[in-house]
Amino acid sequence: MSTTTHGHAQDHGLSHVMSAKMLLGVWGALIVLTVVTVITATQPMFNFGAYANLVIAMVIATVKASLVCLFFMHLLYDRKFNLLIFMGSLLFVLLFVSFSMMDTAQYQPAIQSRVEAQAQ
Amino acid sequence: MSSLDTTMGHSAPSHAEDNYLTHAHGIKSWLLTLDHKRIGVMYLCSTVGALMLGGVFALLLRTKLLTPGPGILDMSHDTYNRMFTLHGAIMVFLFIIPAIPGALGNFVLPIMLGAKDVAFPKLNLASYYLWVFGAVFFVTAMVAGSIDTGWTFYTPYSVTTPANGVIWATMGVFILGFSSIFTGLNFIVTIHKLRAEGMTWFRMPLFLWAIYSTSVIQVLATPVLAITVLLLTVERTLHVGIFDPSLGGDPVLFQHFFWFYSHPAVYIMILPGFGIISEIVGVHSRKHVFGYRFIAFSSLAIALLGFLVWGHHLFTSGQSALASVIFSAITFTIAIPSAIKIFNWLATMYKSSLQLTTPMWYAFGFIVLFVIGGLTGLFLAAMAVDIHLHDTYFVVAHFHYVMVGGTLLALFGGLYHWWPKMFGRMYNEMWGKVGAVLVTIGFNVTFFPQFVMGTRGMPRRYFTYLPEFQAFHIASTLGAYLLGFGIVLAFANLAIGAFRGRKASANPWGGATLEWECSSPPPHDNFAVTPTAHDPYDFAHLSYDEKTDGYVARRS
Amino acid sequence: MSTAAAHNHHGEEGHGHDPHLAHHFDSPQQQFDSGKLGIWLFLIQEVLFFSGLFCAYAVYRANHPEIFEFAHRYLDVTLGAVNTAVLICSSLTAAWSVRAAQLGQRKLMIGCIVVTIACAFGFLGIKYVEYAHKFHDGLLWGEKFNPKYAPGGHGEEAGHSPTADAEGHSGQHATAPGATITQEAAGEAKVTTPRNTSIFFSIYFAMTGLHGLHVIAGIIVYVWLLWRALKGEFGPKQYAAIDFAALYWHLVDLVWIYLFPLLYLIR
Amino acid sequence: MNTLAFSLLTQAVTAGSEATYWFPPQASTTAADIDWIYYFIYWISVFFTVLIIAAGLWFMIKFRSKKNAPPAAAGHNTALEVTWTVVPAILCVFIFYFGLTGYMDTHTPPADSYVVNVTGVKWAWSFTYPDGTVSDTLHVPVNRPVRLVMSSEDVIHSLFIPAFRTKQDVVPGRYTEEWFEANQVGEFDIFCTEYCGTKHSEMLSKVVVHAEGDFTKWLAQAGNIHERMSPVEAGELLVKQRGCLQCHSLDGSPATGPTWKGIWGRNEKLADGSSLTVDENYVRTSILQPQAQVVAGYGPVMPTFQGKLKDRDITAIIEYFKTLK
Repeated sequence: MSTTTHGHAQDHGLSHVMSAKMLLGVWGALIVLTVVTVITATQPMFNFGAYANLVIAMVIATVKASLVCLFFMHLLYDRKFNLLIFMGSLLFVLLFVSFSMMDTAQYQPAIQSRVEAQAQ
Repeated sequence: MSSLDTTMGHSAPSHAEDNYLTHAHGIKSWLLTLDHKRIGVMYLCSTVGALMLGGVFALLLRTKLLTPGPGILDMSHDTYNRMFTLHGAIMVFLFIIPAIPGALGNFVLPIMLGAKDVAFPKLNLASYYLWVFGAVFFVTAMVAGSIDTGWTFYTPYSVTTPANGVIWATMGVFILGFSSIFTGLNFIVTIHKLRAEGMTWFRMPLFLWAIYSTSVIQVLATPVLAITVLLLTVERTLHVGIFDPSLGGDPVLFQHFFWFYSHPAVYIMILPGFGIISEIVGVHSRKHVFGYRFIAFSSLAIALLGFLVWGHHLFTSGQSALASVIFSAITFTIAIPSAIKIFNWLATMYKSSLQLTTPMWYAFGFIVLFVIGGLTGLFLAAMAVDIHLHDTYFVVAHFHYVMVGGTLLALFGGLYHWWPKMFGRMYNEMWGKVGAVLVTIGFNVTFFPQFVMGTRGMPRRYFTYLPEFQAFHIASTLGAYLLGFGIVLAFANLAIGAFRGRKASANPWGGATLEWECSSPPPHDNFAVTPTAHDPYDFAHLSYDEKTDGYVARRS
Repeated sequence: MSTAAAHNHHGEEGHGHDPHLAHHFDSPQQQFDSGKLGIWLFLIQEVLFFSGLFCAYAVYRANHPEIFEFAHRYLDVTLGAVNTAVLICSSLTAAWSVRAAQLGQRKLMIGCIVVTIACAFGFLGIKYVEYAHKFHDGLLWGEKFNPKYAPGGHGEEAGHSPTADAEGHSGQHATAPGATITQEAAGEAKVTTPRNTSIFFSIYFAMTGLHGLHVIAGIIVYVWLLWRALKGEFGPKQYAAIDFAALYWHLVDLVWIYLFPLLYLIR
Repeated sequence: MNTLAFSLLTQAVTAGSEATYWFPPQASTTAADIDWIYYFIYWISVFFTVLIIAAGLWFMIKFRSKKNAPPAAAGHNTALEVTWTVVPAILCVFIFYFGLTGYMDTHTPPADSYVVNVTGVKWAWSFTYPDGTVSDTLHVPVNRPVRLVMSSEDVIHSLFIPAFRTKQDVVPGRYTEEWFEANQVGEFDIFCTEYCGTKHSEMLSKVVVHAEGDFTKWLAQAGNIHERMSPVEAGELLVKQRGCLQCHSLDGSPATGPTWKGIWGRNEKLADGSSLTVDENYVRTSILQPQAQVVAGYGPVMPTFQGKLKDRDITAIIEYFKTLK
């Protein structure tokens, strides 16, 4: 059985019912975070350099994504196995992206010198 | 409910009449069926058809290779290049990947679990039709300008080749990818949610562990292939420049994309084979499989480690030395679970009550081929040696030993093992063994000379070759004829058995997994009452009954 | 994990005639949980599917940050942000349609579905405006990249084509890959376009295009759900389709949550 | 690498450098090491293959039973399972280590390597030596490290010299490298091993290993094209080798630079408004100081060939121009 906290749903429901307050709260948070990410990316006073700003943008996006996953997608209330496999899939994405980035970064000089040679 | 256990071995005669084959009649009842068994049979017919098509290409290629130059078939360079591409692509995408999960997986998996069907029967049928649809795209590619890229579609060649079938083929691969994904998804859900009473994870037959591991790869890796071929299609039509160096793209990145799928895909091809061999060795040795948990976990380990080693296909590609070293190191870790499986099978056979049946012969053939295929993998994983062997016939021989040897012999083993269950009739045992011997010997004669050629430096995908390699090519071609003959013989024996063979009992081998508890062939709904699962390899309660030539359960 | 056994007994008698229960399931709960796991596996497949594009993005951005830093300024942050908000709103209504279905609030459920579809169309409309501008201004992939103005400029001021000036004619990318192309937009200081800037637009169109296709697929799914909802097929015991469609729709939203900062908000 | 330890097993092949049953000749300094690793794995494989197949056959014969035989008792032996997990693991560590060191040897060219530039194009190889000489077979001195710096003009190729046990893909849009030190004079095969289309199997060449001193002689002779051919032929070869045709067409089609069709004696309008007739003086200036007199409508993008083309080369090119009607 799914971990149902909603007494009413326990009787005949198949899964957890999200409360209206929660839905609106998450929606509000998502909108606010969208505004925040735009401001940090465009306002001069938040310019901390390319790298820092990328991290900030990604952290905000990840917070937003987590809100969507945990509440809109019910992962917090759903069977934990679904959460597990979803997180697991992100590991594989990480593996794919990081290995590809690691390797391509290594051989960039070989591309760069060819480009320079051709430009001459 | 426990009182029902004992009678399941030979269910009531009234039920025996109604089986999945006679449940409904007419071509429509097959084409629109949601019964996993019928879908399995349709997969079997279709994938074997693909095997025959790919096999004809293989024989034509080998015939051409009897001599350097155009040869006795007067084949042109381009025809040869297109033919080896189609041979590879058809074999990989239409046969090896879908065959065992699609045919045997579909037929056996729900029954083994004690379920009435897979979790999503409609999706299952849709997967099958996606396969058909993908096959149609492949045929279209053959007619509409063909493809000459090799099954690997490396850029920028695949973007620039004038052969116009490339887009058809890549879209075919895309569609087949989703067929594969949905099959895997279906099996995972079925295994998680539809297990019968008593079917704990460690009472699951090893075939199911293998199919489960395969499905994990199908769901996680195949989407990356889908996006890769999609990007390739876009590259070819719109010239976006992600993989095309003339537009600033990176062709080595394509290889990363491709092999992120295609290396795990090697385990999509071999893991179901492992599962079948585990079943055969256990049942036909009439002895509990040695090291059940080791085998079960080694399947999962192979599936997961399989994702970490794709870069060993790129040792000479211009991949950085750092990446090569890491990938090489991880590659060796896969050798260990593979070795565990082999030793466990041998240990199961040791001091067993071994039945020298046709499936057992195939299992032994599989072990021979897989030992050679697996050990030659060590040469290719060792970086210094791979530099010399890469893209030579050594690689061709290695992957045929693993993929074709592994899939084909396992498929035959599985078919000969479950054929009485699938069609309720036995085949000719003597011809079955002859087929097994011919296939095993023919295979070795075909591919072993290629190890020598490869080490001597004969590159792969060569239309013509230096005269010093001719003797090996002739040997290889003769072996291919023998192999082809053996395959046809093995299938013919099965087909004749299905129509003319004597009636099979519910449990002709004395298997303890649930599929042997329903009648042969199984009824439409598999089980009138959901059975209870016990240890899948505990044969103590099964004794031979001469009247039915089968085994009967006496459990109390 | 094994729920099959636990539900065996009430599977046989209690729900024997439930028209929504497929013959191979023992209980509605087992059927629902199977569907749920199935849709999650499908979403995982989608994650890996998109990962290819994120990988391409990461590789090119890591190795050529100058292209991304330069070219993202061609994108309109306001439109991107509005679209983000539109998708978030549609996610809210999608989630609410599930709640309404669970509680048997039929009209509210239909309303939520309608709003979700409307938001999806709104998203595509805004995307169309963006695409139209890019096509008009030559901000395209590969060889078709031929910008009519420097980033931050306006499409209306489109003058001569700077790339054509520097390279003689288009299609010279390979043979004359001069490190930079100098361009001069009307009334602006000289701007240099990094080499292979077109890669940014290749990735931009690939990512947003594939995402757009998923939005279209979502619309199709929701129109089908609307049709079924109007026929009265959904209720507190029968809402799996609504739930699963919403999960898919949230994933489409998730992808965009990352696409927006990665494409529009680069510093 | 310690070849002594396994010298018994590999003596037959490491002693000589002739072709063996398995291998082509060992003609480079790293070949013996690589063959040694190969044989190391080979004998491990032979051992396990024989062991497993023999055991399997023996069990199949020895434990064959009748159908009504009682099922055998289950066996379990943790020590055994641990053994066949650990032993392969240890062997794998060794193989990985040898593979790694061998790879590092073949991927670390000595600093004083002789550099040859390689270009792969469908379906031919061309080799450019430091002095600008170009050949379609690779010529190298014996006992001297040679580093190949390679790139492709079209699709991916791969340069494979079996006798040297070396191979590397040749990728368009970037450089890749491989190196070797030939230790045996002779001619050896070069194959293309990355599938590249119609005539992939005919993209063959040879590497010619010259004895000490012979290489310099060959280079001087090959480099001195003016003694081997007429000025017109030499000029034609030079403009091909030096990439002039990337920017100048011969058939009048537009390109980065003016076409050479009918160039000799043509009237050109220059960027500064003046005009002149193409003669020996103008050609010479354009090659050595390209920016001095740029033809109207073209950018000042041509690189100088000062120091790259000799006087006699330019004369040959001029003779060649005279034939371009």
